[in-house]
Amino acid sequence: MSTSASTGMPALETRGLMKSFGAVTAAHDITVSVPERAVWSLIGTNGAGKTTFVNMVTGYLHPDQGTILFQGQDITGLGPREVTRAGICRSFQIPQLCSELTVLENVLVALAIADPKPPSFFRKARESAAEDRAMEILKRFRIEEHRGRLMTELSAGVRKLLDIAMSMCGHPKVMLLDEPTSGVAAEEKFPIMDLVMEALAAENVTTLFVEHDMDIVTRYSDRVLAFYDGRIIADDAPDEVLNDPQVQRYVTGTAPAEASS
Amino acid sequence: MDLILVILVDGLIYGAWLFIVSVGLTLVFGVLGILNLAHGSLYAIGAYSTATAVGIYFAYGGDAFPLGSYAVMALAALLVAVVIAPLLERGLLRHFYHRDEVIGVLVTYGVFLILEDAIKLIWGVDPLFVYEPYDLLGMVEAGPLFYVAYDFLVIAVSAVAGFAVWYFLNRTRRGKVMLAVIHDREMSQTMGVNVDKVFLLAFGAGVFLAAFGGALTAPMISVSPGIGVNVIIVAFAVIIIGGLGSIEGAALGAVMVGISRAASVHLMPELELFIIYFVMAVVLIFRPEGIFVRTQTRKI
Amino acid sequence: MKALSDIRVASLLALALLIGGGLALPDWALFLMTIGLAKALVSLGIVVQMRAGLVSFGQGLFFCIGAYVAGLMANFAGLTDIFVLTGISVMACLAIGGIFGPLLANYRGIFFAMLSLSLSMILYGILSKMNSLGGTDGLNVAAPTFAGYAPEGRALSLSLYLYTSFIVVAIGAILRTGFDSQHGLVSLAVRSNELRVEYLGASVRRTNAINYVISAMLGGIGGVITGLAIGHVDPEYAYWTTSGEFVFVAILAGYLSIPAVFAASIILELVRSFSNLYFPNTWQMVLGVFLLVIILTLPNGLGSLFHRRREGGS
Amino acid sequence: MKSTVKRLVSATAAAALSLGIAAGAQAASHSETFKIGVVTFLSGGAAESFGVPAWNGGKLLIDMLNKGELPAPYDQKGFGGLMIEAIEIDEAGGATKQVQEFRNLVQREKVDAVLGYVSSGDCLAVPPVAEELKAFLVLYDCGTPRVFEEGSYNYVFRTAAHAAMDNISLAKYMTSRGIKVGSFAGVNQDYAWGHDSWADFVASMGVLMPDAKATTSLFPKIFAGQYGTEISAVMREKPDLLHSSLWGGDLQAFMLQASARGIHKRMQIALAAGDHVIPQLGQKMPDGIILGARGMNGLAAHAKGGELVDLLWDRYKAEYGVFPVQAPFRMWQGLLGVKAAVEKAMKANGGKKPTAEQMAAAMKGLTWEAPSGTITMALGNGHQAIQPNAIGTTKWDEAAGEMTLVDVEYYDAECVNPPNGVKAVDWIKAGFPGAKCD
Repeated sequence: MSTSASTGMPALETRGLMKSFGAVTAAHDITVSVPERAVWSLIGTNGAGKTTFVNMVTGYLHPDQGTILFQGQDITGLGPREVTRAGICRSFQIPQLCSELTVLENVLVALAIADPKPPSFFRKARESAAEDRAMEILKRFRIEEHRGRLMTELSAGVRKLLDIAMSMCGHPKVMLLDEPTSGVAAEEKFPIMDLVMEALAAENVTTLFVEHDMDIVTRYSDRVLAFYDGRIIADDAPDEVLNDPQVQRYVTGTAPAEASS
Repeated sequence: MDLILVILVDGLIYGAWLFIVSVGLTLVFGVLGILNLAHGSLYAIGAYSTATAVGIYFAYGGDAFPLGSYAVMALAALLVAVVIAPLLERGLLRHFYHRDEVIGVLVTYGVFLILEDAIKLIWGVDPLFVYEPYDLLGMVEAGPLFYVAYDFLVIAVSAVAGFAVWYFLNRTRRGKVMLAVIHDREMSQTMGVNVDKVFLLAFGAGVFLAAFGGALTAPMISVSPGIGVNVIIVAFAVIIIGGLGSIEGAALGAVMVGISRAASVHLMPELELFIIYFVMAVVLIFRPEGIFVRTQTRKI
Repeated sequence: MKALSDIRVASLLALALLIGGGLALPDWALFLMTIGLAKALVSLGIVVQMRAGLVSFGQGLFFCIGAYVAGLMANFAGLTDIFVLTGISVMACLAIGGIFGPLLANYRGIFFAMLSLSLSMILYGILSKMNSLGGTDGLNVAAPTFAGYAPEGRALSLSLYLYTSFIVVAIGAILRTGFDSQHGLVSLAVRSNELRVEYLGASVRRTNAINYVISAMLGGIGGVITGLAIGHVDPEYAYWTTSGEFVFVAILAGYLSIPAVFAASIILELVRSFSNLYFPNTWQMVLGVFLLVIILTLPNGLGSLFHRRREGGS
Repeated sequence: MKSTVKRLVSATAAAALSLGIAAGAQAASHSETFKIGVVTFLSGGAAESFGVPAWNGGKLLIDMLNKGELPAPYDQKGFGGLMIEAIEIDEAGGATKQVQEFRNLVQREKVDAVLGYVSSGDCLAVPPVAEELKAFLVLYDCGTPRVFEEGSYNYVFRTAAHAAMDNISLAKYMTSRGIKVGSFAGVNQDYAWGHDSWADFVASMGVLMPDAKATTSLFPKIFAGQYGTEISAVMREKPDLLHSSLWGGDLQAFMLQASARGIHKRMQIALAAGDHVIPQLGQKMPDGIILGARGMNGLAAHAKGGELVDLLWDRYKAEYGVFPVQAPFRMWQGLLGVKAAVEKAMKANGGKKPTAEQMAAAMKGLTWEAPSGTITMALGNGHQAIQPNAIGTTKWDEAAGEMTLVDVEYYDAECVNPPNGVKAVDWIKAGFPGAKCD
């Protein structure tokens, strides 16, 4: 919601994030500083700590130690709603959609909530202005022909796009995409990423995405964070990271085929 | 000092009874995800069956070996479980596992209405009595008071039943399979667990425990219409306090309610009606989902 | 604007039908309709919450508060005007709902159901103990007046029925608007996926609390009308089986259609009355079988018969 | 557009559906019978002790009346020659339901009279409706004094004495039998009946035995079934006397649990309404328990004897295998009261079926003979009955193998009931002014 222009301050910064579940340490001293308009990717095997990182930043999990700063403001300890309201949005590995609503209604929900005022009991959800805006958004993600369908009738790719489209309704400053192409047919991956990245770039959104496909990583991100065992083991431009022997050993080389965690 | 002892003993007796009438409810909820409003009716059917069976036992020469009536009580409860559990679980409940928990409550509310009248049709409205097992063990002097030894038998049986359920779930292979189903139904199915069988077994155990609760209670009450209705609410309160689906929770909840109630009757009788809700409110303020709860983190 | 006029047309038609039908109905049926419609308002409160995925097993709480506030005002303050009594009861329910709503909004599923149930059981316990309010036996309530008009006999039944009809239609129209509003859509979203709603930046708790307060007021209105029509209030209004019947009607109707709630409520009253007459010894069984058949054959409730959620285009 | 149509269709369809069902479901028949609606508990906790035995007695008596098998003055068939046709309704389900069912009985089933109600909540809720509908209503069982102390009705009568009598008589029994009571405790159900009974008993003891101290008073929940803790609390207290107005399954369970712990050997037990559990408890009801039957009913009536009592007692015992306890007696006195009123009204109107007004006029202040003694509509301006009472002590008759009542004391109606216009509680506290005891 912040309207401040570029300040030179990092859009997102984390300092010494720690998180453990019982004996398992899922995040170990994660310190990053993401400049505005950056597009970074997060790689690593399952359980390396990428999703835990996303969950901590977006308030689903609270770190045991460390701080999270958004545009210099401390947002540690805020919940998903406050984080979203502050300007950090996310998408989900398993798209989080409202299964009993149509595609159009899902977007209408997102728009109604994105309104600075709380959802009104007296204002119609389907008034024409809102519907027009919703259709615009659907068109931008090329899923307008599905507008009347329920979630069970959609392909994985459409669900992924709808999930991201809904997150975009709040005009975030920072977007975290959790495996935007997982479960999507191979030939759809690039078209989807093109659409998403174009939409994000159009609004100057600082973007972090978790990805297993190295072709996508190299093509869309300008920097890569490689996670292993709850730590960041490499942090550099894509080519550098992918050539890093440690990354090759722990992330890309001997990593088993991906499966959802 | 005497007073504290009396409160403890009274509380334990009542708590043991509470536990035996609520443990089946929490087990069924844990495995099947259905909060069984008909639990009280099954309790009543257990009591009626026991009354009938023990009556027959003594009519046909049971006097020669009166202790045998305890076995008859257990058998009566078992019979109820064997007859009713498959009928209800296979015939009705399994259609609702994928539906909302609240639908489950409503379905079993329907079953409750039907069973209440069915009991009346089978046994009529005249009360039945089976006080022989109650008197059999005589009296026990405890401090300034006399107790019926049977009350202590209820404590013992309740403890054994609780332990047996716990042991079964945590220490046997079949029980561990059941726990796996509780934890993740779909995963267990893909791993080849016969979920249908597990459900039937768990529901059967739940029905048996309900009926057994009724069987144990029958000798000290007049078995008459309406005895099941009031069991439901207290049993609910107990398992909510303990955490839905938790055997340990039901035990702790039952003892807490039992002792609080005994303390209230001895010290502030006018609060007795509220004591169960009071305990519930206090527990839920600090532990919103009950004392023992299986936390479920959602995968996103 | 078009949608608004839709609702207006439907409301006027429903009102005309209710009034016309009411004039033609025999006395006993008029009374049954009044009670059926009044209780339907309470179930409608559950439907409001059901749309966000919560089912309250304790709406008897507000049903009882509404009825007792009206009864006490009538008995001790001499107020008999139905408009004033309704207003005061609604305010009382608003206040109490406003206290409990935000607290209960933290709970979900079976916990919400059972906690709301225990709140109403606590009220039941308190009222049972209050001998000054008649204890378990309750209080009689004088017949209401209508802005100075004090009818008797059939005129009283008819006045109550017409008052109820107006309220029912007005509330039906308001709620239809509310269901179609932003808040209404967000409620449906909460029902489907709470996490998503929070991640869009809306408060699930706030949504649930608002719905709870709305349902509290509806419960209060249902209680006032029922209490005045029956002429007697007692703690049974807050007993769990009373709440259970409200849930039954809500589930029977489903959350899709508002008129279905009224139809379901009246059907239940009829089934109960006639099974009581023809099967005095097994009427509970009849009711139970009816309930199971409905749940099995109409999983989305009666409402799904004439109001399907669209699949593919609207 | 589609949604408009849908909305219209659904709104009107729902309204039409409900109206149609409501209108279509009408049934009425008229012939020269006397149609009486009987409302009593057929299910729930009060069925076995009150509702069902009462209705068993009612069916028996209606059958006998229709065949003209009763002695004079009840020898006319039916009610004044009109055959009696009864419609039974279950009282379970709460006062709200009963008000609706009462309306249905009067407006839909067109009954000529309604006889019913055990629960005092129902007895308070229904009379205003009877008044509104101008329907003849006879309350036959419930005990709360509030009905005619707080309200006044033209069409409503109660043919049984209210409950104050039970506890006044019980206290009088203590003095007349010379039972020493230094302290007394109470176990009563936690609802109006239990609280009223205890209050009446404490007040009566305060007048009759001012030195006796009321110690603990426990109010377990109704239908609790488990009394172990209460029994412990009473035993710890060691009072001389334990008062209880428990009834039905609760009383049976309490007696089983209390006697198993020998409580009756340590204190005197007095049960305000205890007679009705004797047939079921049999020998489990210990000797030496003081109990009443809410009127000269059951064993006490049988001990006194009489043509009417003996006839009905034997027929009931033959039909149902147990002796009649208090509930059928109250049903009988209610039915016979209606019969007397109907026949009196028919005498006055020239033999036509009487209207509600005529029946009400006839019943006001009426006196008639019932198996439970002479019933007089003495209170509530001729709408509330008073009747004689009896208290006795249990004794197992080994030879006959049955429970008997010994040391029975009989109390005249005017000895244990307040005069017209005086509230029971005030009358007790004032020291029973104007009581006529022999």
